[in-house]
Amino acid sequence: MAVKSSVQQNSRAMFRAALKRPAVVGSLLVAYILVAVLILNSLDRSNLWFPFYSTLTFPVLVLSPFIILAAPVRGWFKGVLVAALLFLVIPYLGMRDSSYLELVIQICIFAGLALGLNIVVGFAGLLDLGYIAFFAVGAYTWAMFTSGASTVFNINGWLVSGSAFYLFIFLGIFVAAIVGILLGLPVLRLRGDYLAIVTLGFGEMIRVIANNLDQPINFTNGSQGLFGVGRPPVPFFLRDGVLAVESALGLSIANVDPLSQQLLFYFIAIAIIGVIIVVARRLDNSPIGRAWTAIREDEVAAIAMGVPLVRMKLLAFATGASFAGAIGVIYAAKQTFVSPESFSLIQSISILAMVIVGGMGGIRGALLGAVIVTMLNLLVLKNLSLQINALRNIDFVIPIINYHIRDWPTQLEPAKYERLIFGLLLIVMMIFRPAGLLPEPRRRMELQEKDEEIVDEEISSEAGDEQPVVSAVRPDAEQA
Amino acid sequence: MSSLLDVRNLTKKFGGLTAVNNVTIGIEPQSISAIIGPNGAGKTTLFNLLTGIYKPDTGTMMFDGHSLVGLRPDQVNAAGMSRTFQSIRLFHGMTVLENVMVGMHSRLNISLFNTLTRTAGFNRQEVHVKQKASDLLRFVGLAGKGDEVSRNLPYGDQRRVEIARALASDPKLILLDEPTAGMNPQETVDAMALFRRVRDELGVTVVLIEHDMRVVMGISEYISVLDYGQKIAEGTPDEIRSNPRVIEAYLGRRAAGVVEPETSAEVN
Amino acid sequence: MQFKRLAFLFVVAVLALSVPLVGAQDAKVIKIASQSPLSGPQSVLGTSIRNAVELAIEQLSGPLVEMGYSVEFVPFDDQATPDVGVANANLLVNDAAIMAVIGHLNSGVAIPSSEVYNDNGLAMVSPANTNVAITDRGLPVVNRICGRDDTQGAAGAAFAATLEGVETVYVLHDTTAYGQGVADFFQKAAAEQGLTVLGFEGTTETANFEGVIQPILALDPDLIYFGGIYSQTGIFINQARAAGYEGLYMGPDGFDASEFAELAGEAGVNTYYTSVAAPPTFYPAAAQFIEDYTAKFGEPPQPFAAQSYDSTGIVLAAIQRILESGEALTREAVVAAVRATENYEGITGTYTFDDNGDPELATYVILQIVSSDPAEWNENVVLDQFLAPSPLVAAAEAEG
Amino acid sequence: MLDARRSLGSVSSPSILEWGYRFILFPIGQMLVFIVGAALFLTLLAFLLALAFPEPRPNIVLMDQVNRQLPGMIISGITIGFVYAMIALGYTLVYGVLKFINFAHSEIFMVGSVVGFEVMQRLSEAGHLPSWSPVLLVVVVVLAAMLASGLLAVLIERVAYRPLRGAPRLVPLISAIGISFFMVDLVRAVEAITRNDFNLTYPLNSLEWVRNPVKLAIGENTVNIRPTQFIVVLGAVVTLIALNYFVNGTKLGRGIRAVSQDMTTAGLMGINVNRMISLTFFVGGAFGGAAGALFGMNVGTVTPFVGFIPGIKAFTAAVLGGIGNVTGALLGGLTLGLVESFLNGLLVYFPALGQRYTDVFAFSVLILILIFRPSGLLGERVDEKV
Repeated sequence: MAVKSSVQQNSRAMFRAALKRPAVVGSLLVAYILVAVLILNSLDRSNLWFPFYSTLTFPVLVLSPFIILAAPVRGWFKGVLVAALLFLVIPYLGMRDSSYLELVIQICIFAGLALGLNIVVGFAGLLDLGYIAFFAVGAYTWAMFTSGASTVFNINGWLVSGSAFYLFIFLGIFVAAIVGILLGLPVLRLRGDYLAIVTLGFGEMIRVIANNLDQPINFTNGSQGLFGVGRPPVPFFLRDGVLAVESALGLSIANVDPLSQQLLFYFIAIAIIGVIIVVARRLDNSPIGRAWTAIREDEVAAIAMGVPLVRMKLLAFATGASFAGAIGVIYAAKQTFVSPESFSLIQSISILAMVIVGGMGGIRGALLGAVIVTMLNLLVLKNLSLQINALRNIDFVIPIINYHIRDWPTQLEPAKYERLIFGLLLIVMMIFRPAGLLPEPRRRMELQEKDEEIVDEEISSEAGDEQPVVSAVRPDAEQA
Repeated sequence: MSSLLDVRNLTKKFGGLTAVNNVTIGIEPQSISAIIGPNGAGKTTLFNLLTGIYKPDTGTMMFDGHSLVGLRPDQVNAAGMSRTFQSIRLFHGMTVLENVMVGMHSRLNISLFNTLTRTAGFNRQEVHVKQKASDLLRFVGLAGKGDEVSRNLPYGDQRRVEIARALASDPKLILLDEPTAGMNPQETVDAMALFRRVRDELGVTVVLIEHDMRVVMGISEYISVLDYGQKIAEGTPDEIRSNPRVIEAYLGRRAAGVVEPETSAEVN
Repeated sequence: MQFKRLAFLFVVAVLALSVPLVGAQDAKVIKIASQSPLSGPQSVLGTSIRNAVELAIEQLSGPLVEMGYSVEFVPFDDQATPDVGVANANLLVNDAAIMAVIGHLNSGVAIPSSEVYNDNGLAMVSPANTNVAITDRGLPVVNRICGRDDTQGAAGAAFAATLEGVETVYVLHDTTAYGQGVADFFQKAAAEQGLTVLGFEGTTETANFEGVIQPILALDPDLIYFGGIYSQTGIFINQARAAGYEGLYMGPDGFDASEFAELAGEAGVNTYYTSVAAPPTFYPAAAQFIEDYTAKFGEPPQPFAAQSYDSTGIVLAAIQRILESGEALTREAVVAAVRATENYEGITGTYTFDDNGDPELATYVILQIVSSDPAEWNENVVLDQFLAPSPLVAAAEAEG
Repeated sequence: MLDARRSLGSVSSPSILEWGYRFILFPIGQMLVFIVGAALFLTLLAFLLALAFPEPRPNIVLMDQVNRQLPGMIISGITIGFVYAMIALGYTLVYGVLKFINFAHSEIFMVGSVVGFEVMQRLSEAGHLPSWSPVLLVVVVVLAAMLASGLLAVLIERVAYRPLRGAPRLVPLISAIGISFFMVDLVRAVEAITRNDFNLTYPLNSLEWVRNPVKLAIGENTVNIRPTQFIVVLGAVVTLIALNYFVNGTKLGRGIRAVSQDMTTAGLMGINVNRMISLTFFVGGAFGGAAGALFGMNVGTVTPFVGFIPGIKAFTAAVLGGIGNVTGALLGGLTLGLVESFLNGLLVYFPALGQRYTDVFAFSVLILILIFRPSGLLGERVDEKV
């Protein structure tokens, strides 16, 4: 017995030691990705269980960068793996099934928004409930100048061609940042909850204005929305590349042109996210980032230590807004349609949820939040409905309990309850992982000292009475 | 003889309560001064007025030849006056070193372009900032504790971090608000030595609010006494010790057993 | 901790692979998808679209089944949100068995989603999108069997001008692409007909219309036109009458739901509405549809349900034609066959598509509500009806 | 009136007169002052507007229109204003105690309106409606909604907020958003299964007394005041007075105030903090429920989605008045209701703007007020003591 258990212990220790060796972990990672790709490659939509398998496997693949980055392997190896994933694996899967590409582009769009909001809420601690407005500004900036709707731009022939797209990304950044500063200037001296309601108001105002700027002069085509928004031209080498891959791998791609277009958006989105990540990291790791953290922790102390509060808050607001502006331009071009409906309060809230689910204040956290929430909405819950529907179509019977899926009432179809499931997940998440899935180290520390935190929070959020609470709990803070 | 800080006829009212009433104080360069007075005397309010957190109703404040009236707290800090807080207000989630680095903000060349492109100048500055913050931590006696999260430090060390943070902006004058509150006798002695070194080695003028008379009498060269928002006395420690009004303000009332009124405006 | 997670996920992946891929379906499956909001405030209408498609597949796929095919139904929830609609569109174009989409409810969702269908050559038939931009973009895959906002709004205005004592109108809309679109066309046509338009206002309010009503009472119009959907317009008239409004009330086909009677109560009686579908009394088949629908889903069908039924019927008939002709069943063929639909006899009318996908001749009827009892909704009186050609057909006629 | 922050002085048995003044006359007077003040101010603005733009559109004399619309605008503004105020109270009470925005409060309101419908519908199905007196009917419906919403609020606090107490501020916020999504779909599911429909119409049309509006002749115009508008205002006034008494006149109320001032100390003084928090949620929730039922009776039809807009507006009202301040919620609600009503009534005459800009202007008012009074109309100064 004793010998056996010691052998057991021994093997466990060996296993643990193996998990620390880069070579072992590295090959595990490669195997992991390969397995996921093989599964996805073997799946076919005609398969009854397709939704189930794709729901199980695709998230595993999309989440792998987070695992790769956390794994104890060399830096260059991580880089190679992530690059292979982004530039080989996902494009390949996208060629087989473009819905994966669409999903990843959507993830990138939301990731960009989450990273931008993370600067405002996570870094600087400013609760912004109207963040989607800047996204709208970016989207409209591009859409107004290319839409086929009868706007003042179209009538007067002020439209630009699709190749101006890259220029407009910069314009989107610029315009959104200006709007951010203009909105921020009057309100940034408001605190916490007041700022929240005012930004919420701004978000709604931008939407209402977009909805109504078809009169007296038609800028936005009002509630009808701007359709036929321009797209960047697909470079010939991309299309040729797709054709080459198609013939090399023996794939049969039904529509090369839309696929090349999607691939182009995919690469643009990846590039933008890359830039955003670099910018966010550099900001975080600089005097500006430290000033933001200081403001988040204690505004009064920060300003007394020489941090110009309003200027730094404006900078956070404008930076966050500019990310959303750039993403907005891409979104408008990808959707080819922009209407006020896309920029509702619910969207602002779901982006906030991404930031918080992932772990506020950290770049990886915001990315993870975006990946998870987007996949939940657009892949997992969708596929759940599809799976049940597929089973119903063949009158599937659950073996042991002998239940006919067909008997499941249509009123309870999962497709109808996506928000319910999402809401439930949010609650459960917050109760069991309140700091998010990948908490930023600072935040994690805060949570360890819960009791003190609430006391501090109260003081800083409440104006009226200051000291007594602290002195009641902290014996060494004697008042003379 | 020109004062570094020259406050005249400063008044601040909160509703019906005059927290600071027509106070005139001058602080000499390179001195260590103390402002004392019973609870609710208006000492912290005076600090808050000086550092721009409150706006005075009337009066002038000249610092190093410039008026402080109407300046924001960050501008006051940039002008060369820095402070600590009575209830320690460190950035609790940040490391000790980061706290001190934030204190340097007003002395840094901050440009979005440099930050994003990581120019050589930016990198040099970051190295310098880190170096200087470590130096300051060593100066206050916290060498090697830079990477600790500040909330995990013992109380006395947190006070030292606050002083290092305040010194980071190369101030001409530093305002210390009850810097030894809550310290044990040994820590208090060490702290007094630190204040002296701040003045002697760094040449920073020190003004402190203090209740501990051993500290006040032990290190200050000049003392102002506030009571009910008014200055009732000033002078050297010896003069203050024997001033009858001061004795009345402190001992008299306390001896008579009068409970001090809790005023809502003057907090700390 | 990170490594543990890593190892765990690896195990999950291996397990997933090791489970045999069971239950492959036979190849002769044809799938029809629907896209409509199944959750959120508009889910009443969206669910009704979905249900009607399901019913149509059940009832009308007989000929295909006889040819050895099984027809399956795949409903999608577009949440009335463009992003979700487009994401769904991308999902469903990748299922090669899906041959056509019936949808959407909201033009704002239909327009971007149809770009995806068009890119991938997937036929779409819309039962509900009356926005002019749906077909005016000239996409080969997009068809609709409902009327157009421009024609419907104009028809309403022409009729309003004939009503005795109507000189002033007040136009409201719900600020959506549908409601505002049709209200805008009504407003323009009304002005051309010589009516005075006292106001043109949008409101997103869904429950409390008191603020909206005040200026209407002060302006005292002869008729209110509300471009919107019954769930809003029914409540509105109820409150407006209670506040003392005594003029006439009119709206587009968004009024056409028995629920309107329930929401509006007595206040809704005598309301006029235009519709692109004649009531079931004109088409006995529709009465059967209502009966079957109610029996299957336990509730009466909503507006656009009958049109969804017909849309599905058109698609199934097109597929049947392809199979009968011996051609290969491809999406391309379906797109062409749907567009080539000629004189399809549905429960809501007879349909032929023009080159833009509009029905060549759409029936527009003007009805008046007779009772506050929802059960008597189908008794509503047809006051006027006419066939309006689609813009392409009208233009051709004008030339020829 | 409802000043939760007033000193914790004793409530030792005051004389009847004093009691009557403190808990009945004073609150009613305060409400009157708010209503009359806000209405007068807005009326003045409306007249100034009419003077500045005598004929904003051809054939429309703005002054005439203003005269014609004034009574109606004021009445509808007060009605919805009281609804906002009652919902805002729920936000503000919870904020006062926990310093956190209960975003799920709009769904508590919604549940109140749905429960109100269910009770009334069941009474109607049982044939009780015609025989019951209006007062009894309204009291039963409102009390049922209050009870349901109050208990729901307590449950939500137990499940979704209590485990998070002490977490960073945004965490309970997200949890509240989760609750909000969850509740909407849950109610929808229940109604879809039991009634196959979720447009829930109160069975009011069968009631004689509801159908007859009070016609009020003002000059040459008549204004219709609907009985349900009376019910909303009366119901709101009665419950608000009751709340005032509860918070300021009872021992439990004192406990709530103590907790809201300083949770730790209150706990040290032997007050059961958790119980007080539950109680606060119950009271706030009950108010939301009452508002929901009254709102439902007034507008006639409710849905599971009905909470969102009034919720946002009421939150705005709470902030406008000064969040955490109970009197402020009342003032904020009435102000917002009246501002909205006036905007709706007058923007129509400016063709370039129109009612669709009502929310833009309403939010602008809020932003302007916050810029000049950063903590709301009655909020305390934000000068932080250092």
